[in-house]
Amino acid sequence: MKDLKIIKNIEKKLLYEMYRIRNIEFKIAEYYSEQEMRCPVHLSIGQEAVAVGICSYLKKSDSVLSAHRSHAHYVAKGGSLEKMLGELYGKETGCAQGKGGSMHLIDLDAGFLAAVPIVGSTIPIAVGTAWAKKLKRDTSKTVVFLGEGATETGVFHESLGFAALHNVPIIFICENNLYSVYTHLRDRQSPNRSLKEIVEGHGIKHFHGNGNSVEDVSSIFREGTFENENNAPVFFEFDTYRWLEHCGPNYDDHLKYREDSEVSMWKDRCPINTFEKKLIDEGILSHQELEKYLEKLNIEIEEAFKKAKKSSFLSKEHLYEKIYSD
Amino acid sequence: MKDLKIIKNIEKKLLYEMYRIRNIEFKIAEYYSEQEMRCPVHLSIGQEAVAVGICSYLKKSDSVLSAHRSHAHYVAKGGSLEKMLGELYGKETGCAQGKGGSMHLIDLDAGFLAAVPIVGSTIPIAVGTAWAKKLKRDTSKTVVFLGEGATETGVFHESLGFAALHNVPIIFICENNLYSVYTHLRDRQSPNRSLKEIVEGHGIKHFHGNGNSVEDVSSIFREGTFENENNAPVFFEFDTYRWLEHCGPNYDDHLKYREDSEVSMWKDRCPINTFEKKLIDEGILSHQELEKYLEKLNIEIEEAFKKAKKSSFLSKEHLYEKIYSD
Amino acid sequence: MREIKFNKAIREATAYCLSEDNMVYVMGLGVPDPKGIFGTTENLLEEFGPERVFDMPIIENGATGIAIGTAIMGMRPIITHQRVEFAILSMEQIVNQAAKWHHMTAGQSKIPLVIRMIIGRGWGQGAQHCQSLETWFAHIPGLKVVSPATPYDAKGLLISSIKDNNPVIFFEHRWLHDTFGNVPEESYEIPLGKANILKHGNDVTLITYSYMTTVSLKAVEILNKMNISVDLIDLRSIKPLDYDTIINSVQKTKRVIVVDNGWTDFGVSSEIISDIATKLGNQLKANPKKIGIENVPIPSTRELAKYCYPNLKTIVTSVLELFDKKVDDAILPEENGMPDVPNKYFLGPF
Amino acid sequence: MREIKFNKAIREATAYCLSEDNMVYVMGLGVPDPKGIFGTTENLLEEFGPERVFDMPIIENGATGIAIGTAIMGMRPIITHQRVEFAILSMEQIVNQAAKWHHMTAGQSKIPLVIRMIIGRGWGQGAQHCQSLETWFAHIPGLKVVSPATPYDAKGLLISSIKDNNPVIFFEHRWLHDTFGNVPEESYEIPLGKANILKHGNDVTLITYSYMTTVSLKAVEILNKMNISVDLIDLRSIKPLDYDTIINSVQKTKRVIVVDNGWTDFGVSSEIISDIATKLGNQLKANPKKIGIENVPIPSTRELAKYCYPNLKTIVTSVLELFDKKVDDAILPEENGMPDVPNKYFLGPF
Ligand SMILES: Cc1ncc(C[n+]2csc(CCOP(=O)(O)OP(=O)(O)O)c2C)c(N)n1
Ligand SMILES: Cc1ncc(C[n+]2csc(CCOP(=O)(O)OP(=O)(O)O)c2C)c(N)n1
Ligand SMILES: [Mg+2]
Ligand SMILES: [Mg+2]
Repeated sequence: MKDLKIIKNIEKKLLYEMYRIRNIEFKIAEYYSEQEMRCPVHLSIGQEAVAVGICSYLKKSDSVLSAHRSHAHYVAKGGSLEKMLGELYGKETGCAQGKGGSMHLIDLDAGFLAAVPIVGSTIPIAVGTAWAKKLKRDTSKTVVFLGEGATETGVFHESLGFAALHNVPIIFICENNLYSVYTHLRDRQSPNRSLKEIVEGHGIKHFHGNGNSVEDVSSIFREGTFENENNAPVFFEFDTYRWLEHCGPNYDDHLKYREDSEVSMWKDRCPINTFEKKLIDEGILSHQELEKYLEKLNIEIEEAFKKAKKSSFLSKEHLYEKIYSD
Repeated sequence: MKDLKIIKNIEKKLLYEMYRIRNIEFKIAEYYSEQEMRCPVHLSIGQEAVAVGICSYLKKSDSVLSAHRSHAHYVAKGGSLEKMLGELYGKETGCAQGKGGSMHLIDLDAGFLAAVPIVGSTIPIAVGTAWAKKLKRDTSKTVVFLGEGATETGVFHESLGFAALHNVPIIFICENNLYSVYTHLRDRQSPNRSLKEIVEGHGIKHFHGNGNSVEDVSSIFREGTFENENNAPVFFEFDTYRWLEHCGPNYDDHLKYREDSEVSMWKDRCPINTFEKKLIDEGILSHQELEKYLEKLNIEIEEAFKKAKKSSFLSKEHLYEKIYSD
Repeated sequence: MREIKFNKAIREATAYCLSEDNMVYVMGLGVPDPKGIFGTTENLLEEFGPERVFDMPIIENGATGIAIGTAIMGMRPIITHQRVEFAILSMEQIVNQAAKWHHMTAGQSKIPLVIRMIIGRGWGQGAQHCQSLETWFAHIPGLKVVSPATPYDAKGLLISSIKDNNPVIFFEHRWLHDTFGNVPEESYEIPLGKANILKHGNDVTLITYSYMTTVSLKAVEILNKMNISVDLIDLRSIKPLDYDTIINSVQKTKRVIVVDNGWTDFGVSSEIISDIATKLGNQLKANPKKIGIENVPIPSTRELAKYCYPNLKTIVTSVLELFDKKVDDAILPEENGMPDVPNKYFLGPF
Repeated sequence: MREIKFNKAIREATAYCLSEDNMVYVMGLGVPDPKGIFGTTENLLEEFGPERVFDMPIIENGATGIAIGTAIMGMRPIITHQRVEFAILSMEQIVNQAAKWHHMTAGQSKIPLVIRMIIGRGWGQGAQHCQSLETWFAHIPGLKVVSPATPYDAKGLLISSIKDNNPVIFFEHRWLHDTFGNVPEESYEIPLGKANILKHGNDVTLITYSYMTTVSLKAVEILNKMNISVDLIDLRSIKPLDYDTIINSVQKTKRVIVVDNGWTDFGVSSEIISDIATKLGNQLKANPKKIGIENVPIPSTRELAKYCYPNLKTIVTSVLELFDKKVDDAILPEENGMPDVPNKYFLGPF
């Protein structure tokens, strides 16, 4: 969305970016029932502040990797919307020509290197990416997004150990949304567990903040990365919440795996509403301005969908291509 | 060795058990060159105090699991010497009838459940063992021995997480001997790493002590297990040192992967010599008494070797047996 | 006999074993959650309590080791994996430890362990959520590998697997969970290591398993209409493989096609055909054939994924080729319009 | 041409690639240690420094992911595993990630990655230190699988593997490391995916790879003395498999035996024989045969382990059986007295 670049006011930019993610995601949810995006989708609604709070402070040349729930990270990092939707529709205009689907987004031009659905698997890959940069004296940053569930995996710990040992300049961003699929933290992690202590035990600095406040996220992120300019790995944990079902386009409150009060408490803490209210209260943004932005946004999104729907599929011979690289 | 049971004096028993392990191990080293023990051996010389300090306070009904370097644990837990040597010689009198070899010791009667050479692999298995006991309301203890190298593996962390979550009464004993094969800690773990912090971050109490002092080991062990009677997992880390090569019967000082001064420093801190001197100085033990014990020990060991050498091998049809259990 | 779904048959077998033997327990990501592993573990938690039915952290390798540890102590764990790909993280424990434990300990310990792995195609899953790696496990001495095709078999084979004293890898194709079939209410066992001859015929032997059995059954109907009579063998177990039943059938028909449920290179079908060739090669009237999944990483987009899988037409055509006949398209029923869903009720998202 | 050992050929190939392309690096447990992975990485650290040649913590899965990450960034990692069993911990990264990455990204990224895995028998290793799992990797689209039998091939195939832009699994049989052979000093490449016909003959095709090639070479000599002429095919690569060379040879000889380097059930030999059967089954003069490792967990004790492996006599006997002949023991050379060591200089401990 070109317009963002000329919005001087950084606060507005943060809000607009969050809106952009949310409206894209809701539009995916809406069109999903047409049965034309035929792949699993893990939507990011409710968690926009982390993606935006981090990625707004990254350069294009910085790299991001993510996992199954990657739409927000992809969009916030500047990944092409048309290519993302093309991918969800399985079309050749998709960022992986439809070969990947929602769980395998990639936009190398935007510095979005990879996302894969095996929990934990991009963590070492991201460490390797950051490490290669260090070896090549490339000072751009590498950020990997992961869920709190991923911190349970063995490979997470292996990756932290290696990053600390070799002083790999990797930035870990953990979005703690309390759930792994339908399973609450309490059924997966001991009440005596402290992620901070584990991370620091590995020898890596740990920062923690409110993942529903885009301001908190970005100020903590800037503070933490400053502290770690000389190549040390650094770890950020942000508390946030997913609104819709783990996978798919719907609310799943009827399943009752989480309390209604918990859901509504987190919705009250909506990263967009709270920030929007603040900007309006402080006179930084007017309702009219916002409306205008949202209208344009809406058009952008609808056009990207139209394009994705209209595009063609790859033809059969592509199935056998690029299994091996020349 | 029956005699140990009637030695009322616990200090003497500790010393004798350490001697027993060391003399068995040196005898294995001596006979290894005859090329009749045709399997890899990872000897425990230098690390006897940990095995003895722990196992002397275990009951027969308690369970122990170990890894590649398991002779000391097996012997200290009361595993049959004849069966161990039989196993090293590949004979049907071996504890696994020769099918396992040195890296797969087992003596169910003695509560020595398993040892396997894949680093880290018995850690979750031991957690499972302890957990099954809890579910079955069996209050006997479960101890797993591991090297500090094993704390690098992903599965180590996965196991700690699960043990903390389910309050599994597992006792982890980490022997930190500074090396993983020829590789020093510094090449594998960040100087900023703290195993204590990691373990406690998982929600598990961590105790640390001098692994070359059998008294320290056992007093810390007793203190720690008392603290954790109500099923909580507990972690002990002991500093110690391996004298011989990682795998095989020889010294390997010529390889120069470790400083001579480091080796000799640790030999000066020999767990047996220091403790023996103390017992003699304090008048608890006389030279004559010790001599007498060592003579008997020598005979026991020689006879076990003789028996192992004399025993037969399994015949061919056993190759195809017990692949599946009925 | 009453008809129930495959997923309910799995649940029934599990519930039966849980109630019959209190050493049995079920552990896996999502086991007690509202979706209950595609409906296969629904309400088991409520029925048997949290010591018998429970979730786990995302620790596939650790959990497998933990299950092995409990098995050594006499328990009978069932682990579930919603995708075979997650189980790949636990290959070390499965292959180095569980498979070899009984032999390594000279029979002193045993590992009664069932690992349920869900395999198969669907709805834009992409390369990491649809593999079928049966052949990996079948390569390993000490493992048993089971793969039911019908609700009846699902129940009987799962009960046998749970009662078996060895590690059993139990493969469930995702597209079978919603299929219906006759299933007795009472418990029964189907022996592991024995194939099932589903249709008897003299002209050709068709060997398959899992989801491809359901497609092959339809193929046989069509072939019968064309006067080709088929021995249809559903393997049920992939290891031990029932070589005898296969050989007896091929000795009779002298023609054979294997429909693989996975990639054909170095796959299950390769083992079957090589065994037939070494024993009966010179008696065959036509060269044996294998068909199965195209040897490529499966793309997410349905438009490419659809070319990866054999279907009714592929099977019928391949059989006819053995007789130098061509398929008459008129005789083939309309294919399900969308080849990325198991039935028309499926609406995503996974 | 000068003779050097297999392990030195590996080292030479590695050193050449390290010096030629500063994107190449070597990582693995023990890589810079005094034993240098059976001598294959000796002094590389001294020569190329710690940013190019280094050890790692015991994190097989993590390290593989890390290597993949560097490969995405244009580096060319070589990972070593002293036993294939340790690599099992990294199957997830190898199979879900590395193998599929290029295809999944529609060709936008590539993973030039060599994973050296040491396989094979020896000195009481027991069930967890001697497996040969080539067939697992060969089953996976997107991987290449290479397995040299001679020092010459080791050098040429390793250079090609490092220069290849795909993940290559490079299998080294432990008993080959100390074998001698002619190896040019200069660099050269041997194409991946092409088999090598080591001996030409008309009566029978013998197909094998890795260590079993060295045993088969001796078998061919003996068979020649008995007037049986043999096409001996050393596969060199297991994936892509050189089906053409195999089929051409068998079309000529009409008899074939595959000597597997691993377990025969669901193994490499199954794939080869099934391919031949589907294409040439009805032209063979005798049923094809496979021999290989007994399908059991390998015991530690040499007295049982020795029955697990095919040897010179097994191969000769099997070939002769195709001609309804029996082996004359007199013609067989004395076997190495101790079947658990590669040569008489081997004194343990691993
Ligand atoms: C290794 C592995 N095990 C299980 C799964 C199934 N799975 C998909 S997403 C997910 C939850 C991950 O939770 P978290 O990391 O917190 O991310 P979130 O979904 O909350 O964003 C699980 C268990 C998987 N993809 N990979
Ligand atoms: C998963 C795995 N990787 C590598 C090895 C090779 N290996 C055998 S023992 C060992 C060192 C283990 O070090 P530590 O746990 O400290 O035990 P120690 O030998 O010092 O007693 C290694 C790396 C292995 N056995 N398993
Ligand atoms: Mg989460
Ligand atoms: Mg150590």
